[in-house]
Amino acid sequence: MRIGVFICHCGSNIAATVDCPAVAEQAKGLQDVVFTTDTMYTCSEPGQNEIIEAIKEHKLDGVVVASCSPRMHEATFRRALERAGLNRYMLEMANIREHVSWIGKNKERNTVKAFELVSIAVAKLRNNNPLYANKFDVTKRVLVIGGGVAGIQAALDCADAGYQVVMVEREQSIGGKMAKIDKTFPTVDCSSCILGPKMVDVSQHENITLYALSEVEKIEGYVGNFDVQVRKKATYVNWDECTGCGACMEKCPSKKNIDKFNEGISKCTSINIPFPQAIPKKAAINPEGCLMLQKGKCGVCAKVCPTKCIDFEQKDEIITEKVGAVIAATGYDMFDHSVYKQYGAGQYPDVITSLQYERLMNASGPTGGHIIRPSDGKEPKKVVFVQCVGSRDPSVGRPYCSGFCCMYTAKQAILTKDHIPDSDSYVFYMDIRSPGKGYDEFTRRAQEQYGVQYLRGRVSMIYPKGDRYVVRGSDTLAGTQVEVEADLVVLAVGAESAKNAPALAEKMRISYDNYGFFMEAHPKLKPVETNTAGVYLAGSCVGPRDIPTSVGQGSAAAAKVMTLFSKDKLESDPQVSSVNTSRCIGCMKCATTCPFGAIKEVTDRAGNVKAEVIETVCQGCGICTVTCPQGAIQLQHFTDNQILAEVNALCQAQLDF
Amino acid sequence: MSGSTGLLTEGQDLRIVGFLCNWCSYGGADTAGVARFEQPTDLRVIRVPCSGRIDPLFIARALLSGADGVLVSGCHPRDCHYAEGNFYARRRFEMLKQFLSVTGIDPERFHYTWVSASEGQRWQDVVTSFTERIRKLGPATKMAGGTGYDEECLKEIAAAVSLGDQCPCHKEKA
Amino acid sequence: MQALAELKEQIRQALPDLDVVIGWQQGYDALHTSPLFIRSEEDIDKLVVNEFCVVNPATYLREMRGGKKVGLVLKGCDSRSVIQLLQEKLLKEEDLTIFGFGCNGVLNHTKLQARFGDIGFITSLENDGTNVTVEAGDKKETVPFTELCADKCLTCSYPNTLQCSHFAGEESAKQADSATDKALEDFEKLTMEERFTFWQDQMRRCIRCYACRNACPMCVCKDHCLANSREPKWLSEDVDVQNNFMFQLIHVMHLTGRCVECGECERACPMDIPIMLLRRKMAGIVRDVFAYNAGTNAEETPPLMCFKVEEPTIEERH
Amino acid sequence: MKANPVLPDMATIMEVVEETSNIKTFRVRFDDENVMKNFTFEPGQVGQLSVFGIGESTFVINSSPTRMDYLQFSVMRVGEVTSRIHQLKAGDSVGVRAPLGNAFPTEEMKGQDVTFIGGGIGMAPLRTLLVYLLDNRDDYGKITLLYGARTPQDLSYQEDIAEWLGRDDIDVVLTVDNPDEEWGKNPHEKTGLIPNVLKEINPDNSGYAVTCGPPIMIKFTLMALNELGFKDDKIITTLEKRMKCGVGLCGRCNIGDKYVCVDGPVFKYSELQELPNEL
Amino acid sequence: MACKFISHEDTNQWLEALAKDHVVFIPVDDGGSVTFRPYGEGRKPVLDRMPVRSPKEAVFPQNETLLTYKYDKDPEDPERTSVRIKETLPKERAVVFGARPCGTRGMTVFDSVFVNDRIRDPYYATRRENTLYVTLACHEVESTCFCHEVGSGPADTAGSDVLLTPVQGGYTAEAVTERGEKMLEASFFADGGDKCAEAEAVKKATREMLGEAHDFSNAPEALLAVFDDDEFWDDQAAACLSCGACTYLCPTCYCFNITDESTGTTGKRLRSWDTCMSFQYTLEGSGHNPRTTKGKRLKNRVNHKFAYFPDTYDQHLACCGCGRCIKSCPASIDIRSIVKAAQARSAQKESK
Repeated sequence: MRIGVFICHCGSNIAATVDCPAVAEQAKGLQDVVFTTDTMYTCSEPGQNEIIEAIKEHKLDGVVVASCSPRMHEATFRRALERAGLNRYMLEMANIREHVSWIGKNKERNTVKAFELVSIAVAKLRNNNPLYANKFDVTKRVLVIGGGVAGIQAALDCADAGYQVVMVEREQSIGGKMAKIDKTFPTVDCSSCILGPKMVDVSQHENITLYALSEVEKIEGYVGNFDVQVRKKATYVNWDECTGCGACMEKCPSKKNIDKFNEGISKCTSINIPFPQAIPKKAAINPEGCLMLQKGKCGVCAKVCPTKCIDFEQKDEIITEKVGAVIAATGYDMFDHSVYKQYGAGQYPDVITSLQYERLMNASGPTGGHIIRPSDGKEPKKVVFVQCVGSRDPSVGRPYCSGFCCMYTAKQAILTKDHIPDSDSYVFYMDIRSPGKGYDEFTRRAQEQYGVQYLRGRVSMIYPKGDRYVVRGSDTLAGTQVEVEADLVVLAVGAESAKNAPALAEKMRISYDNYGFFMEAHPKLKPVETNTAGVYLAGSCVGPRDIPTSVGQGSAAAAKVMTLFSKDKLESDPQVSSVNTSRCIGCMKCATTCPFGAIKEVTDRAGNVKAEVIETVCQGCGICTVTCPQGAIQLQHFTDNQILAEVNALCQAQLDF
Repeated sequence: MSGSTGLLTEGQDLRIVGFLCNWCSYGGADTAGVARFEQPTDLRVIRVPCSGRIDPLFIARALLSGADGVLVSGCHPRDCHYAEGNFYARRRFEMLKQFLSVTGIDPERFHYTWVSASEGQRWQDVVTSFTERIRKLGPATKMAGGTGYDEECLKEIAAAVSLGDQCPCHKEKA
Repeated sequence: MQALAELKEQIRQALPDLDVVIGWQQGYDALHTSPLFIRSEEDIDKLVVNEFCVVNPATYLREMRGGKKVGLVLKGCDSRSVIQLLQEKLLKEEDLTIFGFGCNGVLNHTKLQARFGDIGFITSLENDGTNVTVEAGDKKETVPFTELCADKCLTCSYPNTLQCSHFAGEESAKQADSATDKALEDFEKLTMEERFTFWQDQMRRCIRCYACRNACPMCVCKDHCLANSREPKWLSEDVDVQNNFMFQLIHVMHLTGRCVECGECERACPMDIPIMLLRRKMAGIVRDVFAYNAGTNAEETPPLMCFKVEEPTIEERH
Repeated sequence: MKANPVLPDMATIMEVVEETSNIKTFRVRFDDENVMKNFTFEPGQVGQLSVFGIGESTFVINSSPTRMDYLQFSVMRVGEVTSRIHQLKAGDSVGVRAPLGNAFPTEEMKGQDVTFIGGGIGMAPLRTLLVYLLDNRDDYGKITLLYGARTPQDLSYQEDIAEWLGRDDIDVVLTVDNPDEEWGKNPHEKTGLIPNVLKEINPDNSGYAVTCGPPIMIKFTLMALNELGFKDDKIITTLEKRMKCGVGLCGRCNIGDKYVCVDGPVFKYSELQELPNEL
Repeated sequence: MACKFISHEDTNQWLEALAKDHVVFIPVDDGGSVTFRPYGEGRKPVLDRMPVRSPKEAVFPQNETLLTYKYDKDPEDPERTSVRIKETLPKERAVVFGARPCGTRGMTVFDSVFVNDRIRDPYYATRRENTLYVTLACHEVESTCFCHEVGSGPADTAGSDVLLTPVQGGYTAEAVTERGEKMLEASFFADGGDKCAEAEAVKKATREMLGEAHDFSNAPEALLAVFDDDEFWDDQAAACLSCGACTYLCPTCYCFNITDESTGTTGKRLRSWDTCMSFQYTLEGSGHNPRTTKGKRLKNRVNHKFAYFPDTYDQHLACCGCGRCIKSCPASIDIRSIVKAAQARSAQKESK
């Protein structure tokens, strides 16, 4: 091997405390080194050219640059090598700036250290091999999981950019939580008026295929080439024929089903379209309530259906889709407030959740927008809102702040006054968290213009008194115990991760936190990316988000997908693990410890089990290399022999000659 | 000691080997450098992608072949660039750490910790205190190489053997 | 012996469905047994079960991967290695038939040798379970069993074969003589320097024959051991203290959470190097930190093959 | 035998020829001109090439003793030593221990037809004998070469082949398993497995057949030669084993009580049949 | 042969004197097992047991540096690198004291292989020429002893320079070679007198303890007859663990490996004991291995000792009957019974 060593002065950054010419001179004695020099700025244009010329003139097949951190300029020098016709992986760097010249003033010691770092680099380089990237095609279709506002935004952006989108929605209609909300804060826009058109766009966009009442069963493959299996649940209605006329709903005799869309505050028929603006607007039968499916007799809907699209024999269907990227926008679920026994949550009919209250206020809700008490249908005159139910409460395992409850509570209190002008509203809060454009002004408006009484303190218990409820809490500002009698109590329930989020995360091979929220690749710098290439995140599946953030993330994730799809071929990083099949005994321990599912079991021609690395999935961490007792699986560019060469260069005594 | 350098005079730097993951700790060491946090010069860093790549046997190899100390650092638990590397690493390192005492190698000569890319200050503290610790322990006793016989004894006898360098078959080839 | 007759009968019944049954047979003298590979009826009568059945038959399982139906006559301690191999999915349970019995401990040849000059000089040996009477040359001595048995028998908690398909004779009621490992405890009374010197002296004696490795039932890498490889090259061919010790550390680290402490490595060592000190130390650490005892539960995951996000038993290292 | 049979002589690489994607030919000269001048060997003998720090490996000397400008070794990259040898460039120092082993029975073959059947890297030992025969052309009868490889790009010694094709005193037939578009345009370019092409050529069976190549090819070529009626003691092949010392001491290259490094590598088929079955 | 006598006390004096200008290898208690270590302060010879390691290592050490090399850079032009190599022939003069006749007899196998008409291995030859073997005849036997079955015996002198026989108060000493005779000129030796008869009685008694000898003379033919009998060999090798204990401790096993071990720009070419019982021994670069199974490997070991060597060197068996391979085998495999089984098997085949 013929190695060239370049010692960079970095102006005086290195040269001030390292004797660069001496290091270059010493390096001449290292094995396989045929050329050494020291330059003022190796990373500069002339510095790089010097490398390129030296490679050509001295027929170098490897280069060591001793300069700043490889985290700074490794890419720069690799490109320089490539320009000279060398493989980029034939470069090693010795960090003599951040790790030497900048942290010590003793020039003699620094010089010794710099030289030793160069010797390690040379020792490793002598064990380097050229590595080549594999190229593979990209399937330019994207899977969007979840049809809430974040998913809708991502899907529309991708579709508008010309890419095929497959959207999978667990519920019967897309729209998510936003479709249930009456008004949005702080503008008090009609929620469904702004979301509705986007939902329609989804249904009508020629690039979007929508699977509602469906779930992702399995995801295999890797970035650019995922194979997705979608389970389309049986609806017992042929949706190709269903016009959404609603005749079946009118005649269905089974009317006692819990209306999930209305958060259980009303009942619905077994065959149902959840709400008038539903997308797709198709009826589906809830098999648990259907007399025909349960008892085998009824079939009224089939008789009245003008298009004869009822099909009691329908079964779940598995559909396979090929996509190149995945956006997870699975949103959140409401915290189960019934844990708070002291609030009578789930027991007292007039202690309801904030989302139930939204449905009560909504003009298209079960009450037509009239706020009434679920117990007796009377209009409440005194409404108490309790904040932080399932938020910031370690005792129920929810130490985090859900972020948006302060704002929607203020909104609901304001709307209450609008709906019932002679009503009084009280809010028990811990802190008012209202960062955001116009948010704080909005909460102040609630207090100052709408006279909402804000009491700072936790509610300790709620108990019925006559047909009203006593809300007992503390007012920490006044330092007293307070009791407020209320006609209706609204619990501002926090957000938690969607049910089955961990299971989905496993399918996507991404990580999730202790609460089941998906982990972003970096919380600050890669907020919509994951550690699995080609899988992106949007909206509240990462943690509670309000609408504008969710929409923004939807677009951000779409932008990431478009960046990915802007290339026709992807290159896999060749710094991945590789199995020496003649050493592998097929114990598959490597596959057990691989965090990315990048190792699969194969059988060779002789029938022996061997491990095989899926290069495009492997991220190059090297956990497998340490796991493998035979040293059969080696992380390229960081093989045992390469690292041992470095250790030996440092520690091994040289033989006397 | 290491013959790789003729510049090193006795009684100066100790031989401390560092294994640092690329994403956090190597970055942390860079950060310390950028901030000009002064550190002892004894440490020599080997960069690896992840603490999960650091085989405890690398550490053993270094200690057996003459390192006075080995310092290992990765991303803080939960912050691994590869999600799980440092979780595996932590178990592996802990086993080695507790095991070393039975071999007669002072476990104090091996330290593992977690430093993020932003913790330049912390890196300085880690390097400084570890180097001080090794300085206190002094240079490690070296493992003997040799033929399986008592080296000292052989040497003495060999000196007494009359054949010496005059042996006709002992010739050097250029 | 009742158990032996029963064992033979059980094997006779099962043999038609098995490719081989591994047990022990009389060796070249009264003090040695050798592994027996029963393939036909007539082999069955060669089976012996006594205090010299030291070899762990499970060691041969690594050669039997790939669908062979194997029967094994196993002591309690041996059976732990099978469980560990099952746990690591290196074997299939349906391929194995285990013949168990109650073990009352085995004798240690090194200890016999240390006491009576050379093993080859012993002319007769009687063991009544508590005392052993040995005749060697003109010497005749009676020694408590515990002074001559294998170290592992002193702390043995599994005298009866675990997870066996057949059990012969009565269960052994043998109790561990001590919960702690005295040899290791004594060793750890030495200073760090003394320990270092001790291993230097011991490793100087090693001839790198790899009997320790090859006798280890958990060393499934077989012909692909790191020690014999140049790609990667962890060891030099120099048979010196450094490389010999490095090999021991490789073995110990590769056995972390896997070693069932059967003691075969040390027993196989022709130089009688007490390498079980290293393995027992590591097994103890694994027990302390992970509350894990290798080879006792096939459903568990070895501790280095998994992790916890929070490790309550690992002190955070700053 | 030299005073120290395991001590190599220092030599320098004069030239490196890239034969195929994984075969390189190295031309070396001893540093000591006296050693170079006095060096003799016979076709078929082997040498140990060493790269200090990596180790030694055995290769046939595939230059001919009739041309002593340099010694030539062809090296296929398969393991650690051969990979490192492949990294060597002109001017690099190596060690050479040669000649070792036995040689082709060139005396015995005089006056006879000789058919060469080579596959892949197995062409190397044939080349030395072939060049030797051509340099003593009058002593031998008809010479036929059948040389095969997987693809046209895997055929080594292109320069030699071009020269041989130009001569009218040697018949050259080349064959590949996987032809490319260019292949087959010339009559000497065949497609198919060596044994099949051999039967097609149907050489006169009274002479010698010398064959070398991968084990599976040898096996079927020997069968084909039998079928064609060649005599067992006129079929010659070379064997390869893992060797270390090359001088019959270290013990690993034995087949029964024969050591390939001393009693071989050249064996007649009749001798092979006498050996115990341990290939 | 002259028979002399040396008392126990004088023996120590003699060793002391020898150690002045020789490395004197004596059997010592080394952590519980008896190995050969250089005589020195506080080291007493242990002579009542057979050493675990064989006396071959005094002449054929486990690691021998064949040469050292150094890559030199031209200080003016780093592109110019040259290699220097240095032959490292051994220099020490040595005495091996207290080996048993079987172990010393092993050296005759080495002598045949390493120094003959065809070749002279200078490393071996130099050490052998510079090493004297003072061997101790046995007066006790073990269950693994079978020297009498391989053409040797408890007082065999093959390979030795001096043979000692234990008698009351000391040893009788007989010179076997001229060099041995010179040794016995030392003042510590007295005339043997009636001790010589005592010694002869000891030898005779020991030989009698061994009993009748099995006849291995047709072993080469018998082993060849079962060469292709894979079932036989797989069966014999079933218990084998493929470790190297038998071969490394064997006084006649001489197979070795050659590897380069480098440190930076210097390094050495090392000859180390190798074992034919290991898979790697015959593994070729291509991945092909002519001896993949342990049955095939065991066959090679047994054949080498009982067939190839006697055939090639027209000599006695390459087994000295010391029993180390049996005693040190973790699976208690007995080479005697393997050869006997082969003899029986081939006889059975013949009769069919």
